[in-house]
Amino acid sequence: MSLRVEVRRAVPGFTLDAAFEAPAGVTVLFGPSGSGKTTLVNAIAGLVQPDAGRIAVGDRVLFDSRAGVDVPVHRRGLGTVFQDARLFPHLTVRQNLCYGRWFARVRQPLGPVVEMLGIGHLLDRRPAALSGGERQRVAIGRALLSAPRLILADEPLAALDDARKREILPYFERLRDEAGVPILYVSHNAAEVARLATTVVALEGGRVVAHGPAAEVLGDSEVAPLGVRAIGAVLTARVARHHADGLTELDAGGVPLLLPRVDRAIGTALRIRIAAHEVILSRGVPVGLSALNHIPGSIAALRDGEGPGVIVTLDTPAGRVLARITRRSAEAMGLAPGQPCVAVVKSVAIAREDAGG
Amino acid sequence: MSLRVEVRRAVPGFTLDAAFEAPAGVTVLFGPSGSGKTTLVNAIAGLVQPDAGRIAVGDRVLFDSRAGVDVPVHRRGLGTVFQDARLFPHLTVRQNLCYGRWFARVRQPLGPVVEMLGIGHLLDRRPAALSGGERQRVAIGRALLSAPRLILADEPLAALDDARKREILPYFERLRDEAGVPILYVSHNAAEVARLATTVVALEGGRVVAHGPAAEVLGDSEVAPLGVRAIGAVLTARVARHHADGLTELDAGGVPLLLPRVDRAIGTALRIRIAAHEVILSRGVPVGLSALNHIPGSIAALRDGEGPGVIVTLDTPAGRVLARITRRSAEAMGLAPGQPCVAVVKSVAIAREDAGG
Amino acid sequence: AEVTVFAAASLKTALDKVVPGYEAASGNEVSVVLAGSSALARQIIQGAPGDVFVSANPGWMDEVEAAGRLAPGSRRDLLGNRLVLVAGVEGPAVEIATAEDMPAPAAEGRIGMALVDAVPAGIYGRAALESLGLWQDYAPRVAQADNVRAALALVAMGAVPSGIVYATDAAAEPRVYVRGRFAPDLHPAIRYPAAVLEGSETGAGFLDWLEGTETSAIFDEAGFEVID
Amino acid sequence: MGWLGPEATDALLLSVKVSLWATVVSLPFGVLVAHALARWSFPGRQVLNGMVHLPLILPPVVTGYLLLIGFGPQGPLGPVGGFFAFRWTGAALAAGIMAFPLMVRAIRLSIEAVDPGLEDTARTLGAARPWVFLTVTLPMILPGVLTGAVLAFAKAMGEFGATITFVSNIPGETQTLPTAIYTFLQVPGGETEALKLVLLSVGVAMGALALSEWLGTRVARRVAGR
Amino acid sequence: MGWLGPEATDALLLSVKVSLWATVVSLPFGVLVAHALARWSFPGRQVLNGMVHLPLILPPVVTGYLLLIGFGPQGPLGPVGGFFAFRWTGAALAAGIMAFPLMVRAIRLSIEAVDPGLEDTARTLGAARPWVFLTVTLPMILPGVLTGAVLAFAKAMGEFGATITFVSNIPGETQTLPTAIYTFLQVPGGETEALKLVLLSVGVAMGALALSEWLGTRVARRVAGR
Ligand SMILES: Nc1ncnc2c1ncn2[C@@H]1O[C@H](COP(=O)(O)OP(=O)(O)OP(=O)(O)O)[C@@H](O)[C@H]1O
Ligand SMILES: Nc1ncnc2c1ncn2[C@@H]1O[C@H](COP(=O)(O)OP(=O)(O)OP(=O)(O)O)[C@@H](O)[C@H]1O
Ligand code: MOO
Ligand SMILES: [Mg+2]
Ligand SMILES: [Mg+2]
Repeated sequence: MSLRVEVRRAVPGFTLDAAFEAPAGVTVLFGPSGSGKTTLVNAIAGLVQPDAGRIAVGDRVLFDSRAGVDVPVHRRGLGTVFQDARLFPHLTVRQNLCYGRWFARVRQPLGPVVEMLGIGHLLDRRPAALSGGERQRVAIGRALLSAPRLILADEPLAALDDARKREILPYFERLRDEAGVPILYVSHNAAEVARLATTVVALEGGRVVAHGPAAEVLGDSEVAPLGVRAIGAVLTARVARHHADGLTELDAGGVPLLLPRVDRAIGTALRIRIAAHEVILSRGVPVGLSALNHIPGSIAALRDGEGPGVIVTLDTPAGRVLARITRRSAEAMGLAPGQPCVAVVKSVAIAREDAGG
Repeated sequence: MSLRVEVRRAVPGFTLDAAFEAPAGVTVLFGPSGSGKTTLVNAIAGLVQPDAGRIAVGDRVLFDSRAGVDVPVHRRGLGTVFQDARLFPHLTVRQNLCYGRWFARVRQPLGPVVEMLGIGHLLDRRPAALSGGERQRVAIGRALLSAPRLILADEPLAALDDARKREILPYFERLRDEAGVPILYVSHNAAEVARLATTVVALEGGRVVAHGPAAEVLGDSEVAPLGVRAIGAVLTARVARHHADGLTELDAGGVPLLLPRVDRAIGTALRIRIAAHEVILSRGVPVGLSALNHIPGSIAALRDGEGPGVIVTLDTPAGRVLARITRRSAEAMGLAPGQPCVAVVKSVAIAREDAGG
Repeated sequence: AEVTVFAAASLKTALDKVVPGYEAASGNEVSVVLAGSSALARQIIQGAPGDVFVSANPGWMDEVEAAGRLAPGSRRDLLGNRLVLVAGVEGPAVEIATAEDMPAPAAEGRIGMALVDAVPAGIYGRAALESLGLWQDYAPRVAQADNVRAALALVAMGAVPSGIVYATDAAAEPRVYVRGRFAPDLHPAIRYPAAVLEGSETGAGFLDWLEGTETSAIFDEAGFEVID
Repeated sequence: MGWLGPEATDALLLSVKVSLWATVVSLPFGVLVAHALARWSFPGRQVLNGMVHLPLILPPVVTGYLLLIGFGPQGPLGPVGGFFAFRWTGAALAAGIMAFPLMVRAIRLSIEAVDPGLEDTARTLGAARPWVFLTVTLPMILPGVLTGAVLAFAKAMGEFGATITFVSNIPGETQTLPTAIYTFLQVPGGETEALKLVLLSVGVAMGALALSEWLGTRVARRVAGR
Repeated sequence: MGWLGPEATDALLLSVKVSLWATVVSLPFGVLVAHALARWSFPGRQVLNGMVHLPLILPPVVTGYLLLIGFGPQGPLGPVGGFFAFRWTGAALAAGIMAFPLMVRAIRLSIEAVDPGLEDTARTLGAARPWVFLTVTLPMILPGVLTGAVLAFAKAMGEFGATITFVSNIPGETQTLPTAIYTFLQVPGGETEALKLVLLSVGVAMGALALSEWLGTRVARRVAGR
């Protein structure tokens, strides 16, 4: 099931004019504040009417200005999580959670969601007695329990602390991988984008400035929509072994990669992200270093980055790897296209947060 | 001017019982969702009355349950920025900004604040026509313009994108360094904490679980209040040179450190943070590596971390440096206390975001 | 000079005709204040600035007198009235002296009357029915309005088949038919007392004019009994 | 209630009955009309708004007359006139109509205070508009509805002009407290009796008011979750 | 206004004057009382609330009677009685008192809808409570205040019972449209004249209502920044 969006809407001082296709998986929508992300999400939800355009989820046309289709909001079968939690103040947390379930095609059990979100002790409270983060967690649970065909999440984790973010992200991943529910996810956070995104859509001033599979958009050193720090490669790897010392070995095109235990069955395909700024390049295979992962390859391109940096693209058996190093280092090392080179990555630098299944 | 807080307040299901002293500079209050940060901020602002305690800014007692002092909210002279922007919906952005100024002792000019926050084009709009991030920026400006004696910021940047965060953080720094206004800053974000914090107060379940100068609390491998990824060392360094290739050289206790250009005068003292998970250890001085920064030292301690990791504390001329590596690497390298060892840090890994003045 | 006349509201039509003549003759300006007798009486007792009071009810005039608000010796009974039975359907008018005389429309459905314990027309009507020995019978069927005009309106609009009102009201309402006249001895005499209010300089002149022959004709035409 | 005398007791009980019915029956309409005025846009919205307010603007007697004409044998509503004419039901109708603008205004204001974002959210969660209304809007406006209901009840307890004009004063059927009070005020020396009834009526309405304040605070606290 | 006749014209102008004064003068008190009831807690709050609602509960005639006695020569308010007794000012007083509960309720509901968080924020920015009220609360409740004012005006235009009982029905001084209507209804054949006045009164009040709806939408849009 895929989402196809083509929307035009003008308000004084701002025009949204965006078209993109979001295949199954998570499509992350990002862009600076005021670029129209929320407006776009609202248009898909049916809460604002586009001046013109077409919105379809799979075969189901939700809106089509030419055909005169405009499916009512409650029939769209979308789960939304807004920037502000928008909990129903008169209902307890439990009742808030069950709200969408009443109307849902499928009644999921409350338990797993409640546990995953760590809100079991809050069930009988009312929203006013929750902290900001608690509120947002309940809102996420409420949307999940409505068994939606598409989830629209407008910065759902913005108000959460890192520990909670790490707890909740896997659930979005599971949704993506298991339930096949497409997710349109607005986020400012590079780690979230890299971890979740199947497809990336970058908005700026109401227009799509970059759009494509996450690996491409994020791995393209020319498109740095999240800022320099977000550049990185997304690789596909399989779980090869679980070691006794708590490390998991992945096989990325024949290159072994070690990272802290990943609870996935052997053989599972994973996507991992290696941020360009965390890669150290070495002319030979380094010795006596604490970093465990060495990915040999050859330099495909050298491109000047922002400031004093250079972005080096390495072709390796595991796929394209990007490294951001200083121009000074590049010169000192005499790097040039075609040269062999080893990407050194600390095992723990391929952080769990940046590795998603 | 320092803030002294000693507050007890119980509501059903939650008791806040916290005491700390915040010297001049930025005191970052952090802790998981629901730990009582907002409640504490509200108590200082005078918006909730503690059951008992004492709150003083410098010589000025704002609240003292024993002495019966309870300065009215509007006399406390505090600037607040709340999680939700709380702009006045009936006023334009300009009027919102000027609101606190009407009552302020000092009338700051609007211009610099407006420019810094990038809200010049919004001045005549009303809050309802702003995006979430735009709203938060206006709220920050409004608080700044009220010329407060103390700024209370409850996750002021949570709703902002990275680019905006990077733009606004320096203003908080400037406030801290130039205006001498103490800031109590609630944040979940490790980078923000490291960059801004002079003092760190960690709350959990309404209690202070860690408290002290930022360098100590963040550099203590036993206190990992922000989660494993937040462990790191905070070092003090001076700006030594600005190189022509865009790098700035710092002098940290004799050790040269290179990082992308820092716009500070030569001789300025800076605090930089080296996250433990970004440090690679090497037995000798490495050659042929793109990482420019090598900090030699000797191992002070090896401590088992979470999961398959080990945290290595290194005594170096620059100060204590922490490294988080895998147990496998530690064993393979035969690391033991007393041994010499080099911390390898990519120049760009000491990111601007993590370096503060 | 000005003359302020406090008068029971039911006198409006007649007074409207009387006033221009008086104004022309005397050069005084007249202001007629119309309301229920009870309201007017209370206001006069509380010091309302007036010159003449014409009440539809001797009881309220007594109250005003007891409060010392009347010019001594100025009180007199100005007018009298008759009670009639009206109905929405046409038919001959009979004199009612006994219960058997009651016309057919009164035998069924509700009977519109003014409040039988409070408003003069209602009080007189109830007295008449009691004298006829019909009260027990009729009481449950009585629809009491807050004034006699409203009672008449009930009949005029067909909401009730019959009603007991003053002859003066019946005369001016084309949609109702007088079907019976109650014998005057069935109830206490219907009297409209009038008096000059204490301290008034112009009141006496107007009151005298009210008793003049010109006005008598007007009152007579309106259906009142002019009392000499 | 021996000290009251049987007529006054009847009047009291009748007043309470009439006012309760007037309030309860008109409440759903009040909520509906308030919702329509606050959130829908349709042709004739202004006309509806004006009509709702008419009883407030007109002297009560005129409203009573209009009802009398409307439900009279020749009136457009003549066919159902029998149900109301000279019966307590008519008194309830008159009281309900007189109180309607108060009820609608109170409810409307509280509907306008509900964040439309919450209603939007409920819709995205699958609730059709009527469901949104029942499960989100209505519970959130309960304090306003309560206010509207109590205002209407209090007004109904005091309604006199329209009631007596429409259904007259028939002891035990349409003689409410206000008509009884009026009756006493019409006769010299009746003030003491009238005062007794006034106190009675004030007592009942104040009781309702206090109850509503108490309930309102509780409901508001529940709704706001405080 | 020739077709109206001088008396009716007088009554119309007087009604508008009386209603405007009643509304304008009572508005500050209405806002104050509404704010007190919505946001302060003090002993006697319930009593104040009850007193404000009394005119709604009491039959208007009783209210008028109480005013008559209260401002009478022997009444507790006798000293200022001269200012009100049987003058248009008294009519305005009666109308204002009768309309007061409506005004207070409308304003109170809108105050209760204001997020206290905004008021808190204003306080942290240095505004003392009165300033907070003037600069934050009041602008935000303007639609409610407007509603309250127009309700009060409409009610004042229709007020009859209390007015005629308190200040009588003196042409040119206290004869308002409703009392004039009453007068016409007292005489046979007066219905046509009465109807004319009714239409007039309805026209004025509806005009005010429409104006307020229009203004209210504008103010609300401004306040919500939409
Ligand atoms: N009702 C409105 N009238 C005028 N402009 C509006 C209105 N609503 C939104 N805008 C403008 O539309 C633009 C897009 O807003 P939107 O809320 O979609 O941004 P966003 O990308 O979600 O930002 P953020 O990351 O800050 O939430 C902004 O410039 C905003 O000022
Ligand atoms: N009115 C209340 N009644 C009961 N409990 C409350 C009330 N207000 C807050 N709490 C509880 O107090 C605790 C602290 O809340 P607080 O808002 O201070 O947390 P926080 O640290 O700011 O969280 P977050 O990071 O999510 O904003 C929470 O457990 C919350 O549930
Ligand atoms: O004028 Mo009266 O007092 O209704 O009989
Ligand atoms: Mg947004
Ligand atoms: Mg908080």
